[in-house]
Amino acid sequence: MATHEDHDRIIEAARRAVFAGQLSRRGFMRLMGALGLSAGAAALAACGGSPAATPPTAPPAEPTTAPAPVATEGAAAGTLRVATEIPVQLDPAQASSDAEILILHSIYDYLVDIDAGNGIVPRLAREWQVSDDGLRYTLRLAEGVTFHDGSPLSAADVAWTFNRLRDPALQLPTADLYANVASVAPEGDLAVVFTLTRPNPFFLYDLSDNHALVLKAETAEPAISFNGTGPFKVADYRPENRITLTANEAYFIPGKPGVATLELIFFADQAASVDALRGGQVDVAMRMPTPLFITLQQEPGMTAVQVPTNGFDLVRLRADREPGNRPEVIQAFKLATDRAAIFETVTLGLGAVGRDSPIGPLFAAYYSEETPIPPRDPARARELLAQAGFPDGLTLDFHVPDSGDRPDLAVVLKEQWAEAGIDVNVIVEPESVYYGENGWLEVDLGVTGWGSRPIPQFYLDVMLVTGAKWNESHFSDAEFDELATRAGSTLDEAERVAAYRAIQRILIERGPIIVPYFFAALGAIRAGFSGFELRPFPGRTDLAAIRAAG
Amino acid sequence: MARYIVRRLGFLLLTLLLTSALIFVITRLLPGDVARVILGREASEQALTALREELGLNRPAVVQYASWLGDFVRGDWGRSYSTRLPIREVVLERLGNSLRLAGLTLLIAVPLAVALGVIAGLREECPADQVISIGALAVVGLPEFVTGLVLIDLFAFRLRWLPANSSVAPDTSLFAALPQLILPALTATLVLLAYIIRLTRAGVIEELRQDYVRTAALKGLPRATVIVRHVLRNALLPTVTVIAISLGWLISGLIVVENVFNYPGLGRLLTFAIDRRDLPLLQAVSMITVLIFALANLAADLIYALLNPRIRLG
Amino acid sequence: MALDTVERGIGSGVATGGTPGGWRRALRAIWGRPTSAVGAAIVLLFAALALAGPLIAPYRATDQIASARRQPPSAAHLFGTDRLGRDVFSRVVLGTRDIFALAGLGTLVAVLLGTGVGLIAAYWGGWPEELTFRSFDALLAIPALLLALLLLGTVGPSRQSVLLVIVIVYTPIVARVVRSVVLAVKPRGFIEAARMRGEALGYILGREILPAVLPALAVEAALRFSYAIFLVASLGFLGVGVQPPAPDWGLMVLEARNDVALAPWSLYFPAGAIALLVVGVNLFADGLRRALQA
Amino acid sequence: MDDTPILDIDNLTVGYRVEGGWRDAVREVSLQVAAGETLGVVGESGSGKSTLALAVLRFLGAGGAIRAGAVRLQGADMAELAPRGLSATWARDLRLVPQNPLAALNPSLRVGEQIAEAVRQTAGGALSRADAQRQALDLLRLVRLADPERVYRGYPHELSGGMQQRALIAMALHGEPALLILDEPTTSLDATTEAAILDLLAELAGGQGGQGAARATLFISHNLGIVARMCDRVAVLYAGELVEQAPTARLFATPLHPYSAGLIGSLPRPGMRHNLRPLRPIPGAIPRLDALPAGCVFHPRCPLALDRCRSERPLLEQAAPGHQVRCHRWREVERGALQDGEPAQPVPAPASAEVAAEPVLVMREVAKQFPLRRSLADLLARRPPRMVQAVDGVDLRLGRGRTLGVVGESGSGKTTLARCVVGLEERSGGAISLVDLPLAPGLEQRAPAVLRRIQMVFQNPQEALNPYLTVGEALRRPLMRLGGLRRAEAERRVARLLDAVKLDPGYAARLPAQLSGGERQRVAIARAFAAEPDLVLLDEAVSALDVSVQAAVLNLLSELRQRSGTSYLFITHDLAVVSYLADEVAVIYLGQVLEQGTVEAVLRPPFHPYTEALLSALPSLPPAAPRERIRLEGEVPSPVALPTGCRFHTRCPRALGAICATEEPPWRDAGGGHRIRCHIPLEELRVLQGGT
Repeated sequence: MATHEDHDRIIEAARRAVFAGQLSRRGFMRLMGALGLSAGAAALAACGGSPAATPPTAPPAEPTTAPAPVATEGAAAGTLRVATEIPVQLDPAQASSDAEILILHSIYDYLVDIDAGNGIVPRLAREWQVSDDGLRYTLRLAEGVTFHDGSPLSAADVAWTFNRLRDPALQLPTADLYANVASVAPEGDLAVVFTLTRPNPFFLYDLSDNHALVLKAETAEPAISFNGTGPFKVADYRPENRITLTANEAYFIPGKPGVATLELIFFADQAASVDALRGGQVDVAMRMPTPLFITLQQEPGMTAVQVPTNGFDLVRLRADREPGNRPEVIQAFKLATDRAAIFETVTLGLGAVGRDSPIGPLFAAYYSEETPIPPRDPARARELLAQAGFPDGLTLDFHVPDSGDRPDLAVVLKEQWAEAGIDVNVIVEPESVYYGENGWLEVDLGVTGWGSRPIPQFYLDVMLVTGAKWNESHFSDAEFDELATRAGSTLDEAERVAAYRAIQRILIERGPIIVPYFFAALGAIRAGFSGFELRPFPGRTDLAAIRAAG
Repeated sequence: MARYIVRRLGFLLLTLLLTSALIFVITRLLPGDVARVILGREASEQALTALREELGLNRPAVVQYASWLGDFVRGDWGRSYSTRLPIREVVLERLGNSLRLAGLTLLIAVPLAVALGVIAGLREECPADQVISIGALAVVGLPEFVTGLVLIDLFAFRLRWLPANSSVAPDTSLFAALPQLILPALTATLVLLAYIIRLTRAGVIEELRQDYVRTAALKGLPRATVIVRHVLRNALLPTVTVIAISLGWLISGLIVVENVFNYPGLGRLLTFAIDRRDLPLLQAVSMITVLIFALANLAADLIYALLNPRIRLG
Repeated sequence: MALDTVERGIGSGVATGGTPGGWRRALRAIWGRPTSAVGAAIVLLFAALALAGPLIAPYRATDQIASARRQPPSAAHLFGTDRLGRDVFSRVVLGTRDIFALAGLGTLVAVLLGTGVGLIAAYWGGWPEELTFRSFDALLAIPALLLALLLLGTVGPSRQSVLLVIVIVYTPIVARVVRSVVLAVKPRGFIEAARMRGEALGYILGREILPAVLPALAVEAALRFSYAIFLVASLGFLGVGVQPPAPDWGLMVLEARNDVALAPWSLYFPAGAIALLVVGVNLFADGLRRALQA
Repeated sequence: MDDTPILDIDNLTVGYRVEGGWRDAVREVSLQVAAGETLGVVGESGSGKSTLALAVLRFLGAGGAIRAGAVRLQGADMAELAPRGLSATWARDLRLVPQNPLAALNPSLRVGEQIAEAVRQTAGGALSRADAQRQALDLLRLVRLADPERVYRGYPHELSGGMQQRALIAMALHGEPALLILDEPTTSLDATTEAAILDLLAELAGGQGGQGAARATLFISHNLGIVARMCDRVAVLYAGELVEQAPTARLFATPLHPYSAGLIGSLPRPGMRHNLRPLRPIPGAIPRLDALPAGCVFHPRCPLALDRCRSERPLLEQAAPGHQVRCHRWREVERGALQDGEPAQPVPAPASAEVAAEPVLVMREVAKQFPLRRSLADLLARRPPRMVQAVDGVDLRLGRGRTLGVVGESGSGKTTLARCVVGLEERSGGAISLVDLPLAPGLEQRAPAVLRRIQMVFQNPQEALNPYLTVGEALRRPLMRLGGLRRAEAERRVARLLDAVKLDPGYAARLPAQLSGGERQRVAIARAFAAEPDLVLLDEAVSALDVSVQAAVLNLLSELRQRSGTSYLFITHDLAVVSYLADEVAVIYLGQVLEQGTVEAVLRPPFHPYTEALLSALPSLPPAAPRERIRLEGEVPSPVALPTGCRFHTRCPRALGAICATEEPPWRDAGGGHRIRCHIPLEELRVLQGGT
């Protein structure tokens, strides 16, 4: 197998070719496929955006999609202030929000990272080998890496970290993810060996899971110890206010971090964070409602960046009981929904229209439009409801978390569905209530936000196969399950592509879910900084790459 | 006086006891699973059960209340369910911030409102009074979340005089934080202004009608002396107490203002705690808020008593 | 939401003003005074909108006109349209009914309940009074918005919850006002005369005491109404009140906040409506107070 | 000294602006007060006497103005003074002692400071603080305050009403002012305190110049007795007009105006009895300013009114030197040609031999204690509550058809006693029975039939009637509740009730606000009589009424009792009223009866020393020959800490010594049911009090 340096060089070349117009996007994707890696075109699309929206007075946009900065020498200087939502808790094993991940991977490192194109790139692990049976992964760590307390990083730390994450007794959310791992063992000081029970074509992605940040072995209180190897050290943490980080002078990646001080300022309210950006109290804001993004696009001295993602809002109906257990009802919901109108109204055309499956256009190799979505037909939907035994229509509570564009989505859906005789009562809740007490897994009708992941298989495994942990729609379909299992284990790419296409057909035909759109990741940075590269999962944006210009 | 203070303290304790029980009951009833909130939506059922056990959420409510109250009184406010950090430091830091904002607000609002109220009272039913009274009624109609937004738009985006946002860094000196405090303080001032004006005006008008004012005037004292030495001394008594109460109100009443300006005060911490179902944090913030509110009321009563010989010596 | 907390702190020292037959005179006084007349006119205007809203509003509150999103005010859309293409004028007009239904009904229930409790507890005196008003003190020791947030967190956001919150927050205040009047009236001769002829509790409370309470109660109700509007709007703005897509003014401000640069009208018109109504009610309440308690 | 009067009120008309028009509260009044003179201005409420005082001070407030005429102080027109000059005049020459001393003092300044402030202001800043303080202390001594330093340091609320008024008098008298205006200076005080203040004023006025006296005094009062004692000349105001002015003795001897005569005739005096020499009240009530009658302003109430009086306003005429009168018929009056009106019918007394009449009400050992509020600490320590002994061991009997007067000052427990009888307060001990029916302590425990038999009339007619209920409803309810009548029947009976209290049946539709004070009290009386009770308690039932109205109500009460055979328990502070109406009297002090007996017996020596003091405080008309005045020292002690021994010993002018302070005095029987509770033997008392 090739080492990562080879990949790097090839991808780099390919990128330049794309930029130069020498290589089509499709060609790039094929190339990536050939390398055995899934690589997204996300970064490429980023500069596309909507050029017309960039005000002519704005200075030439920073090369936000510039290749990862070549190790330019120069000490970290200046301060970068980033607005984030309020992190709840900072144990990497339990972090889940963008804000938490954003903070934590500035403090800690992943073994391997995912780049803007959804490709696997080295981080602590500089190279890796996979045994021919696909069961044994050997990763070599970078040399001379130290924790913030000065102690050197050793393979034992990595082994401890992953053993913790997969220990069933600790009940961490990652236990299932790594259930397939038979053992994690250091091999000398700088190599660590993962042994699997079954082959897993996506195992490197699993190693780059959001939670898989490497801690020092035997860390007692992971939520507040902050002893990482990452580009920044924690100087001051004021919960619910801000966290101040300082550059880790001894960081093992040359040229990073780019700023001496990184301040992450917490905002309960996204509008307030955009106000702060406009007012100059912060330099970067990520994740914001679309209208505010449009506002920022028109603001001089500001670079607004959007990146297509595979994140989506899932409208789902419980399929294991009345009324969602009637196929006619599911169809009625689908026929009553105008996805294109929602895309235009709610996301203002940023992102992509959805096709009722979690496999979005970003996964170019797997995405398919071969099964048509029936055009909107409320009258037909009404008939179907009548057939299903609801001649007077349906009345349902519609549970909606209060974040993002979801409340607007719910309001638009309410209107669209009303025409088909579906009367929903919108209940907007804080996420803690929506997800609390497992409510989101119980309610009949709800909207759940699913973040962008580098591979589509994740969504199928946790969300749609029978009995999956977060099968919120309680969907159960033997054919689907079979296809999902096959796609997730085969090493034959063609077979996987076929399975994913069949899956998309099944979900359009009978899945109790509607995916109205894939949202774009949105962010903005004030002039005067370079190296800002927004990721589809904004929390994985590399703040260490940003440096003050001049 | 000592007796009076003891009595008021007794009432205060009783009220706080009842209130703490009330807060405990309400927060206990809040829907949303604490364990789920802490562990996130990805946590397993076993983990949730284990955590509930660890947090003592399975014990009878009375036991939980008693141990919680005992701990709270001893100063052990526990750790936040969500951030896992000790609550007391956070709450006290936020309390300091809120007091700072409240103090500045009072510094702006009180002299302005008292001056306007006295003018209106002395010129009852004259044009000056009409303008002030109607102006006060109009200003009180503006919700903070609107005035806040308008002030941001005007002073931060159009005039660029003041920061749009008040995310004050910890340990910032008052002087350094001042620019960020002005807009929220102004917003809160507008809310407070009308009330103090009305109260002061009413006090002045009422006292002007008292016989002793005639006595004073008939001594041949200059009008200014009559007003300042005799009328205001009595008319401002209720105002003084309202100022003390306002301080208590500001600690909690700034919830909206703090959210609009992202000011790291108690009010924002409160909404955070409610959103995260962070019970210990929520209880601590509520208790501190209520405590400050009650202490402010007590202070108001005591100041009133101190300034008012009828109570001080009664 | 703001001031009531302050006011609660000291309790309203409402005098037991008013004389019989004063109602008609009070009304005349209100109309005779420019400021209170303006206030009354504003309140009446909004009350009319609340009643006749659907006749006036050109669209339903939830109608989304896909082709007309974020349109500035024009002849077709007096107040413009919002981000979903809804007619802001219609939403403001139709929201009137909501605010009256919530703030008005909440106030009404609080006033009725507070009057009942205040009358009975204060008239009885002794430990029932002590118990009732001590509990109320404890309730009042929690600032209104905090209490509202806690309660809404408990029962979940909905119209009914907001109503409940208004009732819980304001009943003790009303009861205290009623109590102060009852305590002033109770030792008077006519009450004692009624007792001496063995009148039933209902007659004494309803016929002998209630009329004396009404002027203070009317002023208090008007004040409470203005605070309730504020509270409903604030809760809407904090997102814990009435749920979308209801045309709740506070909620409209919240929803439009992200849109303030793109469609400022969708923020300023509902905000203006809140301000105008609150000012109107305040002016009216002020006039009422002057007329009834002069 | 030239003969310019100190105060010259010249044809003064004072009005208040009401709804765009003027209401003239004082019309065309001319008065002069010469140096060394005290002029009394007498009038009932609504007569304009206070407005007159304020106009003299030029302190009418925003709504009031002098519409015509002038006020000249020492020859200078007050209207021409600039604000600064006015202040200077106030500081130097014009002083007011107001009616309500507590309200007139700034509650949050020490009393002494307030006096010193006035002294300094008058001195124009030429006085050091220390000197001003010294002078203030001197002034406090001048007004006979026992402990001037304490009063100086005290706040107004810490002082008793009498001390407050003395302080205000001290404040008014510094630096020999030109004019002192006394505006009802003793009205809010108890009788014994009032007498002491009047003594002080008289003494100061007799001091002739220098510190402690004004050069002239305007004494405003509703009380004829006080004016008669204090003033050289008297002016009578009625509805804003000066109706008569004369030297004091002459006015009381030969009043020429029917109103003056009526006032004097309305005043109960010793020897007058409801059944022997009844009062001659003035019918009707003083007119409102917005409904002044044409012609003579008094004609609607005048027994002598002619057609001319109804159309033509009489002029103020000089009847004699210094005697002016505004009446068309004064000459006829002077000649004695007119017996004014028909004399009021003397009401025959119930056979006065029936002293041992069947008892309606019997009180035995009645006691009432109020617990003081306990602190939390007291509760925890289980300390028993401290008690206020409001009524202590009262034994009284009241016969059918008779009136028992209970007399005492404020704080004596007389009202509590009455409330225990009706059940508004639950007695703590003793027994009360009605006829032979034992009465339960509390109202709620008494059967409706019992309730019907005891009713009460309250002191304050303002509060006695529900302002929101019509007179008809107020009268109908007792008829229905207690009389058991159906609504229609009750409606019919209302008219009869109104007739019984001499009110037109049309009053049934009126609200209390549309009635005068006297009319309200009549309605309250009608309400009490509605269910034909055996016993009516009258708690200061006429105290709040003007003299002329009071007389009418007293006569009404007398007549009703005669007609219905009801018994009265009459609670009052006014010995004169008691002597007029009551058959028997009990004098009560700090919850204990000190003397009781028939009116004739109690009002004649031997007296209990307290009764003696009360009688001595009674302003008499005409001013009695100065007998030995008995004045009480100090204030009524707190009922929380009752004096040991004789309750009265701390203030008793005749106390014997240690025995009074240690031993409870015995009842001494003077015969005929007359008992005195005193250590001094009756004979000795009789001698001391020079009785016959």
